[in-house]
Amino acid sequence: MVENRPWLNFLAHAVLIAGVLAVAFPLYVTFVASTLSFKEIMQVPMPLLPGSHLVENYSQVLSGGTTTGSKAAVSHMLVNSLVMALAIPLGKITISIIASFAIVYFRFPLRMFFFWMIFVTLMLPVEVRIIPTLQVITDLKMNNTYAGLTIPLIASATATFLFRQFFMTVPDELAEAARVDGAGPMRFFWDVLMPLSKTTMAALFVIQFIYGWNQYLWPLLVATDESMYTTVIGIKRMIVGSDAANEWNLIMATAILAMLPPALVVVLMQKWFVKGLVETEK
Amino acid sequence: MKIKNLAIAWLTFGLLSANAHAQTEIQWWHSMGGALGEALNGLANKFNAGQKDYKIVPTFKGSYPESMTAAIAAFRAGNAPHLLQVFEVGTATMMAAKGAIVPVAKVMGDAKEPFEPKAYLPTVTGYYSDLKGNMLSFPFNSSTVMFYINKDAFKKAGLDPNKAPRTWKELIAAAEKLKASGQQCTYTTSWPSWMHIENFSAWHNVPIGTRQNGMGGFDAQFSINSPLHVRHIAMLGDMSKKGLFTYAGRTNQGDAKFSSGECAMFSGSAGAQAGIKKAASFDWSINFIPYHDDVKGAPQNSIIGGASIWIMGGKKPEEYKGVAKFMAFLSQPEIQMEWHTSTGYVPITRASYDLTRKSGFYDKNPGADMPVRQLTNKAPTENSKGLRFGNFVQGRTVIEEELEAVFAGKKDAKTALDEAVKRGNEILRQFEAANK
Amino acid sequence: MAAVSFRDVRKSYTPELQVIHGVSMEIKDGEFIVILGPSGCGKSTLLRMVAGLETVTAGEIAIGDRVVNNLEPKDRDIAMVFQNYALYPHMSVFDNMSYGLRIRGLSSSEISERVNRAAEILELKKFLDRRPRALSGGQRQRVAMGRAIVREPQVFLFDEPLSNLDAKLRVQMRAELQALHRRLGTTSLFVTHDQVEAMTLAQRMIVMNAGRAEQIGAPLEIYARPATTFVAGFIGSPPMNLIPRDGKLLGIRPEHLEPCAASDAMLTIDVDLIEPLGADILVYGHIGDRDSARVAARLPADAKVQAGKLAVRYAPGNVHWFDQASGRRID
Amino acid sequence: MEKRVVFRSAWLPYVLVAPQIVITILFFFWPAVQAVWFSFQLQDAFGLKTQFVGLQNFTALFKDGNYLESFKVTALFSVLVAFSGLAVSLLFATMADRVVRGALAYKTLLIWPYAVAPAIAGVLWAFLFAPSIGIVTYVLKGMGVDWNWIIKGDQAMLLVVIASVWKQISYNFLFFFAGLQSIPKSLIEAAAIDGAGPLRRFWTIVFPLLSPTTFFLLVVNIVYAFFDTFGVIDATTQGGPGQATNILVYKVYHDGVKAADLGGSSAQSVILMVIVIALTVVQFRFVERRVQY
Repeated sequence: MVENRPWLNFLAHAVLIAGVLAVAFPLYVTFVASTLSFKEIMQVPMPLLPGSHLVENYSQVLSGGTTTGSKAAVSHMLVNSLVMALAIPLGKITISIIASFAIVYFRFPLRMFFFWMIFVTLMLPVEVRIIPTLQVITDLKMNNTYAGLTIPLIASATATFLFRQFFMTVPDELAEAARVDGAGPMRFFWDVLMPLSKTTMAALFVIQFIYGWNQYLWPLLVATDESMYTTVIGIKRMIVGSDAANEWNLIMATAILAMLPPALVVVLMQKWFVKGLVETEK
Repeated sequence: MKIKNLAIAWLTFGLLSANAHAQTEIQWWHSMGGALGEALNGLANKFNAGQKDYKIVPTFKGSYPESMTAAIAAFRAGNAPHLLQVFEVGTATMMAAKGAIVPVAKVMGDAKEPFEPKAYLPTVTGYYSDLKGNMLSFPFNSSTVMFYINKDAFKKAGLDPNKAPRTWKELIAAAEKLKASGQQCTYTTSWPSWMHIENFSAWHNVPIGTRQNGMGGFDAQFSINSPLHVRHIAMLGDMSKKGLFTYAGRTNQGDAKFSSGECAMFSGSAGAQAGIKKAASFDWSINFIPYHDDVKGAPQNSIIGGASIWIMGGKKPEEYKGVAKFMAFLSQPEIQMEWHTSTGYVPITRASYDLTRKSGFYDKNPGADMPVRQLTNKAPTENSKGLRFGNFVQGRTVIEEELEAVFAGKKDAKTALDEAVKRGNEILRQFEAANK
Repeated sequence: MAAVSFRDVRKSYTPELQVIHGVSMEIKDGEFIVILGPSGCGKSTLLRMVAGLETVTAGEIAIGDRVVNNLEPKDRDIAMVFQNYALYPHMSVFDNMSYGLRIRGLSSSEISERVNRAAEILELKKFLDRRPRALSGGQRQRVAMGRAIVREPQVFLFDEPLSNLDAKLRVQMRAELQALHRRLGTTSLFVTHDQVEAMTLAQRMIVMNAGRAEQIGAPLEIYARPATTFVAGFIGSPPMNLIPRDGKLLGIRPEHLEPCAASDAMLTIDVDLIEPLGADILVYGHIGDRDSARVAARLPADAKVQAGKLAVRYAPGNVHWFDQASGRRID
Repeated sequence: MEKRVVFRSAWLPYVLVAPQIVITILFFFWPAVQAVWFSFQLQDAFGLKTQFVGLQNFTALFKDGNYLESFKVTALFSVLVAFSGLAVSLLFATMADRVVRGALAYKTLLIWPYAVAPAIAGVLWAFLFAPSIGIVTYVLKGMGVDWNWIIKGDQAMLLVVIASVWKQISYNFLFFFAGLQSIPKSLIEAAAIDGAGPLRRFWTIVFPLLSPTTFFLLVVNIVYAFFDTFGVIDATTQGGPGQATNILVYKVYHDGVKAADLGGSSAQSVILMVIVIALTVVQFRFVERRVQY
């Protein structure tokens, strides 16, 4: 920094450490809670050191959910979450990249019409058209299917724009060179454009993985069958599922399981995550 | 390649399992989680084991509103289940959906299975029948609201643990003593509207709404802003201000407050007993809910909560035959007794109540017959037969929002209840218009 | 290898915006042709029309005896070197060079033989596994050429391939290009805006201006007999002096002026600037009114020049005349 | 800007855009049209009876004091979420920009809440602040605060704001941090030579230079508060107590799904769509100025 003022540096570290602790505190309590027995967690105040029921709680939720609420096994929910978290980014990347390819590299009637059609979808978040969209899913008999869970979420203007913007920065000469080399459009797409888009795809993948994993409202409505619950939905079902007290220790164990995969993706793939976040800019 | 193999495996699996369906499957969507769900599965298994033609397939679909939403969506998509467990506030909505449901009486009659509405407790029959006395849905799990006390806390406060407060006056006196003894929370409740508006009205024999609490037609209006209602809610608001009443939330959050020992007195579902038994580390008792002793005729009888089974329309005759068989199976006193004793829900037929009494269950489990005794305290009147308001899911939300305003000290009881009536009536008019 | 013909080739993007106004030319098999002109004159467009990257609005382009107007680039049997090289950044040098061959389905032994041969010629052998970004500008340029060579096409197209190189490298590459052409003898079209490049490389050149071919011919021929004032002004440095005389334009190259006694003066220059370059001296000035005609003279190194007036003369045989209105040469 | 080169094919581009266009029509346009259509209808829950009622659903909404109240709640909620979220993140980002050592570690430790689903964030904070067993509640009670968000509307609002802000800190932080890093150090140094202290430098140099980022984040945060916080609300207060946290998008869900009032809910959707379109136009005009699409 510009001038050397030790107390300012100290303050900066102090604020950051306080921030990190404040941000992490709920996580710590959640973890502790997930290691306690039901009786321990109902004490006021609950213990703030991990208990001895870690294995018990986690194996309980993984195999059989809660004992009083939803009995759906969290292990199965994790699979469903994973399916969503993989299918959404893959689907999104696939349909967006080919659509942007068409819009950037071809001139055809209705090109701008399609472009605006995709752009306008930015203005319609799933939340505001939730009931009619559900109706469409219902009409198509896609309730409680992976297709119903994922397909309506894979169309997005964001990804299309991101690819479009990226394609605009690819030198025209590359495409020309490919044409002279004898590559047709699809060959150029596969051999040149796709490899060049790798980082964009990776960034998008990380962001959309989290988006897919964390979906809430949509699976809440589409996945009414226990076998289709995602982890996030499972937690919600555990809380309001029954007439008895919430088994917070099991709910918290599930919460940890629900947070872990996306958090790991964010932390381990930080570079792509930051790139994706900054570039998609919603 | 792997995906392809998987797909083939699924296909094969699908074909095989399709071949194995020699039986007629009957889908049953319900909201019984945990121990209740196990008891329910037990019934289904017993039925399935007892005959070969039909197979009941129970599926847990989340909370009551969630399974109802799911069923409505499924109905619109044309794949509704055969049987749907619907909570009591959804009754009017189901009834109005004439094309979506088949009255249980008709299914039983068509299948020539025995079915006698009179066998049920009058409060139960009243709740689920139309005005001509035709049972529309099959009563299944019924409960009512009860009053629980923590005997240890009473002892500590110098109160007689065997004398639970019977009136609100006594309750307030006890609450003050409990508070003086250091009890943080003296009284709380689950399901505030069910307890303090719906059951309160029945218990004091005053109407919740016109047209026999809505049973007489869709043009009913709420009448929960009567002086008695206002007085009761004002009293709760006052108790809340003084720290004698702790609001716990709109659903069953009160259960945990009682079973953890935080609150010494508590009104909640009869079904809460199972949970309290499991979690409470103190001595407790279950009692009749308190009443205002200056109200003539009080206490009357409480009304039921819980759910009934609706039979959805548009299925094959063969399937309805199976449904009827299953309903007949569930009607047997022995089965009813098993359900009652294993879950804590009320026995809903006289026969099963008598059978349970004869079995000595109530001697071994004192208090277990309190709910049914409270439900049958007197012969039900027009005001205590039950209620049937359209869109009551929304109606209840409105009532609860207004109650919360009173408990938080933001509105006085009169204003809040007037507002609840006004907003509630708008919902009723909308329902009336939609179901013309 | 093949001849290339332009037959009244025209290009317009919109009816109003015409960028090529009808170019005709026959390029012989194995010839090295330079298309020269200032930026925006349509020279790149013309080249890209040969490549098939731009459509031909009217007229015909033929390679060999095939009219290629409606053929895809890949079917024209041409190879192109781009100004920014257009190397595929994610492929190795080998893959870049062999990409077109792979698409054409050549056997891998054939591919590696051709690539190795090209790499040998271009001294790229030790870079074959590198990615383009690990190469210097000159090396990248060579890869781009290599990519064209391996294809063994009928025609090479070069779109200002040297303009991204520094001056020294440019001279070197020029020499290499010439050597390459001698060796392969492939018909080549080379676009540039640099007259030195054009003069040194071209067997024949097309000087273009505003979508028209102003003059087509061998470099020295064009230098000696520019067909228009534009060509006269564009080729040669400093450009030809153009002085209004008797309603015409008198053209005389700076090197054809020599100092003389004031009495012999055919022109008297008011000197504005003197640049001694060592080998010779450049003198800039004007005649008469300050703005009537600007003149440059290239004088021997030992000429005595001072500020003020400079008297010069020229041999009558070195004079060119142009029509003042049309700018055309008058012979 | 357009590409100079184009491939030519009469059918290929249509095939390439088809999947996205089909999905867009099926799950965006058709439902949007339906939402508008439903908003003029009155339907029973099972869809057995449908009547056209014109603008009745809309007039009913605007006569409904609670709907207007929901607007106020949404406005208050978004303002609180946006401003406190931006303030906290800006503080962290400024500090992280200042420390030479460990900035990356702090960044890693601050960004992970982005990965937490809003609903789970809600559950976590609801647990910490649970009226009877919550650990924070215990501390607050010890300090004499009567904490019970089940009944106290302002506390419920505070809870959902905290949970929502907590989840959004990472996002804001990353953008602020990137924004700060892109401010040329020479500017700061010039200001320091001119005699401006750290605080003065921040307000007169850094903050104004950061304003495009701040404005962008403001819009994003408001959109976030409008829609993405649905999970937080549903997992904690469910709009209560009273209507204290009943934001517009939750009300759409409650009325449409839980209360099966398709017409009323669709009318609300239509109004929300108008709001989103307005917000998007604001955002797009801004983005357009900054990024050349």
